[in-house]
Amino acid sequence: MAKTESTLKNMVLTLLVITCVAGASLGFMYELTKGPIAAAKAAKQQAAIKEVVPGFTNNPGDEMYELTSKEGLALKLFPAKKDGELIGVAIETQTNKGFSGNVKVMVGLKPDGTIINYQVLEHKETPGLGTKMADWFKTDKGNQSILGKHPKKNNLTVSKDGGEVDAITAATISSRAFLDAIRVAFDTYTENQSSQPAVTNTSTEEGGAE
Amino acid sequence: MNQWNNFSKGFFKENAVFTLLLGMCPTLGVTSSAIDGLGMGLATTFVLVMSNLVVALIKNFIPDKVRIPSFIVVIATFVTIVEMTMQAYVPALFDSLGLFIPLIVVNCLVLGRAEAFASKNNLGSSVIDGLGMGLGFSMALTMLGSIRELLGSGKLFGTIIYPEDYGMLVFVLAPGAFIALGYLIAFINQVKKEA
Amino acid sequence: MNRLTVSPSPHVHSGDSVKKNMYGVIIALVPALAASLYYFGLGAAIVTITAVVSCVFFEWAIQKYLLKNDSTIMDGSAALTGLLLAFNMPSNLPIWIIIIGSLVAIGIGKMSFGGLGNNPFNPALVGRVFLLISFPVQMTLWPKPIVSQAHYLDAETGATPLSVMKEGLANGETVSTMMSKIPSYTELFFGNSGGSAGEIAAAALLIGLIFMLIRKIITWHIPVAIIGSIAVFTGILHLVNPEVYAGPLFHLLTGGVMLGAIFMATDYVSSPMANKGMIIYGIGIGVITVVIRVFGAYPEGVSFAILIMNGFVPLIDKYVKPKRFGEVVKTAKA
Amino acid sequence: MLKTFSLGGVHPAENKFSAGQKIEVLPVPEQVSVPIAQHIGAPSEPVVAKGDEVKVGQLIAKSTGFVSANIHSPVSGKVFKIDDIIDASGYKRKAIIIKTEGDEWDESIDRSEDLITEVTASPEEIIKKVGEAGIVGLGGATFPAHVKLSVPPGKTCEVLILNGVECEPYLTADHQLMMEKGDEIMVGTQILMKALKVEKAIIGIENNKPDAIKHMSELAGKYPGITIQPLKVQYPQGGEKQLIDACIGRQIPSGKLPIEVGAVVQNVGTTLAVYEAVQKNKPLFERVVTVTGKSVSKPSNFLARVGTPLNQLIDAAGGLPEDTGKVIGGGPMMGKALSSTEVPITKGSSGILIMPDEMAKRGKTEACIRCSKCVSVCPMGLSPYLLMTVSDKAIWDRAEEEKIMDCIECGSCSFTCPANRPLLDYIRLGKGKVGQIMRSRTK
Amino acid sequence: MEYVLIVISAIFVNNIVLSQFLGICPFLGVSKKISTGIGMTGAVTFVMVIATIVTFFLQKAVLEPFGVGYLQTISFILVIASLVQLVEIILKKVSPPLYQALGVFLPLITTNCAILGVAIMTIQKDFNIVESVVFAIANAIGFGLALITFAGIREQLDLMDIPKGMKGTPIALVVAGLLALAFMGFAGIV
Amino acid sequence: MNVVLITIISLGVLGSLAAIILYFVAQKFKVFEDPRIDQVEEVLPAANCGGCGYPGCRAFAEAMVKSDDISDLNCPVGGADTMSAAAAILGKEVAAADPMVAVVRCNGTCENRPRITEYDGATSCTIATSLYGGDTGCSNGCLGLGECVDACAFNAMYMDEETGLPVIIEDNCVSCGACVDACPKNIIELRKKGPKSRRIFVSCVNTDKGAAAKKACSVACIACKKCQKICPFDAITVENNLAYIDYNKCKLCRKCVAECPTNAIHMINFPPPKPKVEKPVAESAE
Repeated sequence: MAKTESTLKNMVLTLLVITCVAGASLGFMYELTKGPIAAAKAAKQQAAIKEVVPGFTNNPGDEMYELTSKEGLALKLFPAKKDGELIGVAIETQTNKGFSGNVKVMVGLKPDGTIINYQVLEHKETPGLGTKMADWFKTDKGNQSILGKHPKKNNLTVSKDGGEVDAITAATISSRAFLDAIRVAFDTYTENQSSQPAVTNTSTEEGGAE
Repeated sequence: MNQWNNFSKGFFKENAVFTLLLGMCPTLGVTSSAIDGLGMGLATTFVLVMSNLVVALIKNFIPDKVRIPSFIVVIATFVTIVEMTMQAYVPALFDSLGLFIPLIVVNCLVLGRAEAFASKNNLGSSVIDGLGMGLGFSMALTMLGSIRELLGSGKLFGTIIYPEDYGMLVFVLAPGAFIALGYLIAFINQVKKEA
Repeated sequence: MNRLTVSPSPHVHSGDSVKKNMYGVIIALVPALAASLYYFGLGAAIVTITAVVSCVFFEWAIQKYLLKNDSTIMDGSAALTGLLLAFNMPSNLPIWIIIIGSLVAIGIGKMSFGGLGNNPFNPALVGRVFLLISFPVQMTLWPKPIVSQAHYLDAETGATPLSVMKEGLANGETVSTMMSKIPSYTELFFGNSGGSAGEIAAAALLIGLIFMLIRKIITWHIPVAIIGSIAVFTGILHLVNPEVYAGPLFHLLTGGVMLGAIFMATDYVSSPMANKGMIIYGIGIGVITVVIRVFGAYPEGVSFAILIMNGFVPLIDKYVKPKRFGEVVKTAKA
Repeated sequence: MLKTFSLGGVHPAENKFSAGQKIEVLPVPEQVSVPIAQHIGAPSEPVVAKGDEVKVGQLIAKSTGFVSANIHSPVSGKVFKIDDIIDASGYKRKAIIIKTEGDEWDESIDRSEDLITEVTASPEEIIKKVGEAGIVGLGGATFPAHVKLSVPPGKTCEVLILNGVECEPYLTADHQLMMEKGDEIMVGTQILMKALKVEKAIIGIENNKPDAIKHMSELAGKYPGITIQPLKVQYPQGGEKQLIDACIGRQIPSGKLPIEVGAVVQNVGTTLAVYEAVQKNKPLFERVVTVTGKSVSKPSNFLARVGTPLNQLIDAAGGLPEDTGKVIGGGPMMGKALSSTEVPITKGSSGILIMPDEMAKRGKTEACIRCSKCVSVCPMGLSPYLLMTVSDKAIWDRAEEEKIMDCIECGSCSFTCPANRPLLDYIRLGKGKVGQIMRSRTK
Repeated sequence: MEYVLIVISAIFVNNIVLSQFLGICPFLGVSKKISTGIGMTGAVTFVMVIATIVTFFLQKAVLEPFGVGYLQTISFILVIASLVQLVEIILKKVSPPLYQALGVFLPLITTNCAILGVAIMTIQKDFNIVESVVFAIANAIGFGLALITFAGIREQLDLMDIPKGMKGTPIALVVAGLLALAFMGFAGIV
Repeated sequence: MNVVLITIISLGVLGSLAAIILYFVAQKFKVFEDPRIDQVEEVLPAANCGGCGYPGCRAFAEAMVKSDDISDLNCPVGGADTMSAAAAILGKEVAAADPMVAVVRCNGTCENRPRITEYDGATSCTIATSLYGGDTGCSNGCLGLGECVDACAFNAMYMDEETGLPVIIEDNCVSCGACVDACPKNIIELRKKGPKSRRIFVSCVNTDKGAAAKKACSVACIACKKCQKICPFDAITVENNLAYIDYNKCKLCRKCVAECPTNAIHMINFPPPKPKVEKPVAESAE
């Protein structure tokens, strides 16, 4: 079969047809996957919240509100409630003091600020070193764990800096960054506690809960 | 027999990674674990088969001057489809492959097969060729991923083989990717020569 | 009468040999070895012996079973690699890590390229950096000198002056307050501080340098360029802000600067050929070392700096030629 | 600090066994074979035929071009034949073979020992005489001397440099010549200065010959314009380029001749020959040859006729030792290994070095360890390791780029190489090829 | 200062080849000689900068306003492919010697994932136009640095006797690995 | 379906735009390159050996396309098949060139030619040649350092350890001439392969006079001219103390082989020796 000549008409027409077909199929695919993608994203977020503040019955994603930290970082807060009562808040916090860039952590705080649990969402730390933060500060060994501690009552800095948390071996910078992210979350949360309820339509119970 | 040849050459004789040295970016970039390698391989296989199919179908209507753009549009379409599908149904894999999913579109393997094979052969052969090349590619990526995962973190497909503390981290990182692939190719060459 | 031998000129030879040079470097390393044995005792002995033996073994095994060519282990280069590798490791490193390091140094760093003379990177450093990245925990725990003489894996560990300084600065402390927390310059000069087995005693390394210069095993260009550029660069930074940047003497006496400048960077195979090139290479190493130390994440930068500049050696060799005869006069006459 | 050249250089063991041995006149051989190509340039054309009677000093082969040299009979007798002989390198060479009958010298030659200090000949006459006498560079290069004396138009010679360096180990011919024929060399220098129209002459002598420096310095007082320049012992100081650099600190640009920097270099032996040719009308047919070696029983300096078989010289020095492994024509650094001792000496034979077996073989070649010692000893500032590699891999354009043609083949690189690599062997190969390529380009 | 950080990060710390694994094909393919390496670097720089600018405006002016962000891949690559072909055709006519030097690499550039990768990364990192251009140039330099250094080493290795099994790609990859290893020393600078 | 529509429109516009620009630019900057060069290159063997006299197969293809008369051009590796295929593309005729093969014209084995000196330099014939005549009395003969073998890109040569001479593996030889160029002694010659690969040639290049030649090597050509006299086809000439057989005239009658007093004339691939031929010569290639 003879090949189509490279005339202007042919060229434009071919590319046009191909792109249109491509566009149509892509648009179709997009419509098709839009839902699942959003669902997948939401599920991921939900799972993270569930891990750091277990036991809520509401949908924290719906009640999400944003705060800006002193450092100018945007934080997302997800209030977790059990039967309408605030049992904690999951805070998506971050720091740029990591070994190689941003560290994003989801941390769950009790309304009084005690750390319930955390989950590392995103980081670029060195595999095998900084990456250990995912479990390190949960492990009950030496002074590693930060769970159940209160950033006000406990000095949550690495022992090298005079604090009471053991840094990840050979990854002090990552450890510092991690603890910094927790601190940011805590500070921002406590500072804004009085003003925040107005943002959402939740009741004033929260303030009383403290 | 001929079709079988078309299919099997992708595994050994004309393996994309070991022999043709095509698609090296994902080969190195996403093989820090076996599962990532496999996922990438299969995604590429899908794009390869589909684009080979379409290119074989439309090759005669394409004027020479817009051949490459046309092929690329075809490929990019399938890549985007894969991208969206993965995002929807295997978000974890999507996250770990990251940038390399859209980059399938510039995988020399895909365009190379479209150019070198599909645009010259009939539909059946093109699909089989795509399948063979794609699975060969997947095999190579999985092999490399397994090696890196095993040496680097003591795991294989996520299963712990030996404690992570004994793993050589370097293999999970960029330098290890190059080095592991280098020796793997040397090894394959050796095997090939003796075979 | 014998059959006459016919060969092209010259018909005499200096008597210099690869062996002589390699063993010369090994002899030059003896003072540093003695220092490491003194400060780290048992650990240093175990690490050194393991590294040397395994390097020699791997070279022999690879040549015999993989490359199938004549063994060159007697030329001393493998032993030298082992020794240098040992000098670049903490003396409480587990044996299995040392063996991996030796395999990497000899297998990847040297024999993959065909053996002595072909490797673009310093094999001992390849081994060292490979380990540093693979086993960062073990590779950055330094035994305290003297007190750990009789210990190996159970040695008491401490930080190197460089990491103490880096931690302190990162914490917002100033150089002057940090200086009191690290050993004095005299102690540093004689090696009484934490660090890799062979890098601590600047005095011992300098004796080695003098020996190699006298025996004409190396020329002064590379060590002087490295030490000089580090001194100048850190000196400038120190002048700019003495509270943030430590002084030149501190940088020269700590970490692997002396070991690197004298023994690692001067490795024949992976350094430039022309004197001018050597100086450029040395300055490159100096500058990169300081950049890594001051701005980077690693407290120590010499190994990386040398490896990076190793990569540039072919370019340096290609574009920086020795001064050619007759080039100067042309301009003078014209 | 003593002067020396500025780049590279080595210092091999000197081994001057024959130093201080008086020059011994070798008996006239029974038969001589005089090759017709004993110099750089076009071979000469025989002007005698088989059966002709010749006298000592009689012209037997004529120069065939500007860069070529006359050849004179070293003996008196009958031309036996003109035929191919096997030369020192095993190749066939045409030679004039003369059977000796008596020792009858050409009448025009002044055979007296008297020193004639007054130079009467004009510059043109001197150059003509030198050319007629068939004088070539006796240091070993055998470049026709009259060519060097003819300064090309547009160039001026500022200084004459005499090479009394004898930087090759073992050899002592020039040293002995300076000790015994100092005055003649001084007059010869005056002649050369006149021919070149220069006021200044420097005689460079290496510091390992303190007696020669002293002797020549004393003599130089008597002659205007001549200074003695003691030099640090360093090989290859005898190389023309290196010597000029050492003496006057000027470097000849790549591919240029010494006259470019206003200098002309002559060997002291050549200077003596010039003296004899101009003042005594004696053409070049004999020369001083050192016969030496570690196991040679009587290392000596001989005055021998060109064409004398090597065997005869070796016998005179005590015979070929039992353990001989190599016979070298010239010094150990640049000399040629000979495949046979049944060859004649020529104008260029500065010495015969006999090496015992254990020194004859080279060491085992190992891999290049890039120690850069070859680079640091190269007196031309080249990179021998690279030149060898590119020659071996036949990358000729790269070899040319790396200035392979600048190599003076001094052998310092091979001498130094700890891995015993045959650097110079390959560089020579490369020079040959690159030279060919360059010539074909200009065509 | 921000620009300096972008530049240092792209060249040394997150070198596009040695740590991002982009542009590996040309990195391995055209690194046998320094001169071709330089040619390739030139071509990549040229195309990368233009492509980044064009795709930047495409993203901001078309894709985002119309809410069709998922068309990023397909539209970017279409632009890049056409652009490369354009450059090739123009170069062939305008400067044959340059075409001789760069021409062979141009078709390769279409499939150089560094170009598309940088274009996408620019969008992901939310750079403005100036930052994008700086980023593109820095990445091209990073690519060139890695490529030319690598070519230098390979040229030298060519003169040496590499063991048979390791010759060619394997040894090249090992060298690349060791280079990457060395470049890890820059970690943490930015 | 709004999204789908936008998608289609934006992609369509983009595609058309690309096509239009490409078209006009392509029109404006048109460059013609003879497509036949690629076609010819494709049929060439891609050995890039230089045997044709051009640097690489592409250069040869260019030369073929450009020159009007291709009778002087020959690809020795591909042979007649390749040339006719290439000629067919160009619509030209090609004269079939006789297939050639390399032969080693020296039989100076260790036995035939005693060594008188020892060579101890770089393993390179060219270097040894420039140094001296060789380690035997024959300054024309093979040095045995194997430069020809190194030059052969087709694995068609090896050094015989016993004889110290190179041997040509006929089946692999493509007559590219690389070995001929490599040999500094000019010992290797390309000769007509001959019917059934049968050839006769003088396996000596020594130009010394008879006595000297004989002294250096027992199988040297001594220029006795017996072969010249006996040859019925005037194929043999003796010049410069050396006999040479013109392969275009030789009819393979083998008379000279029997006549040669030093067995310097070799024949190859003939059936087992008839009683007349007393000693089959040591030249291998069996």
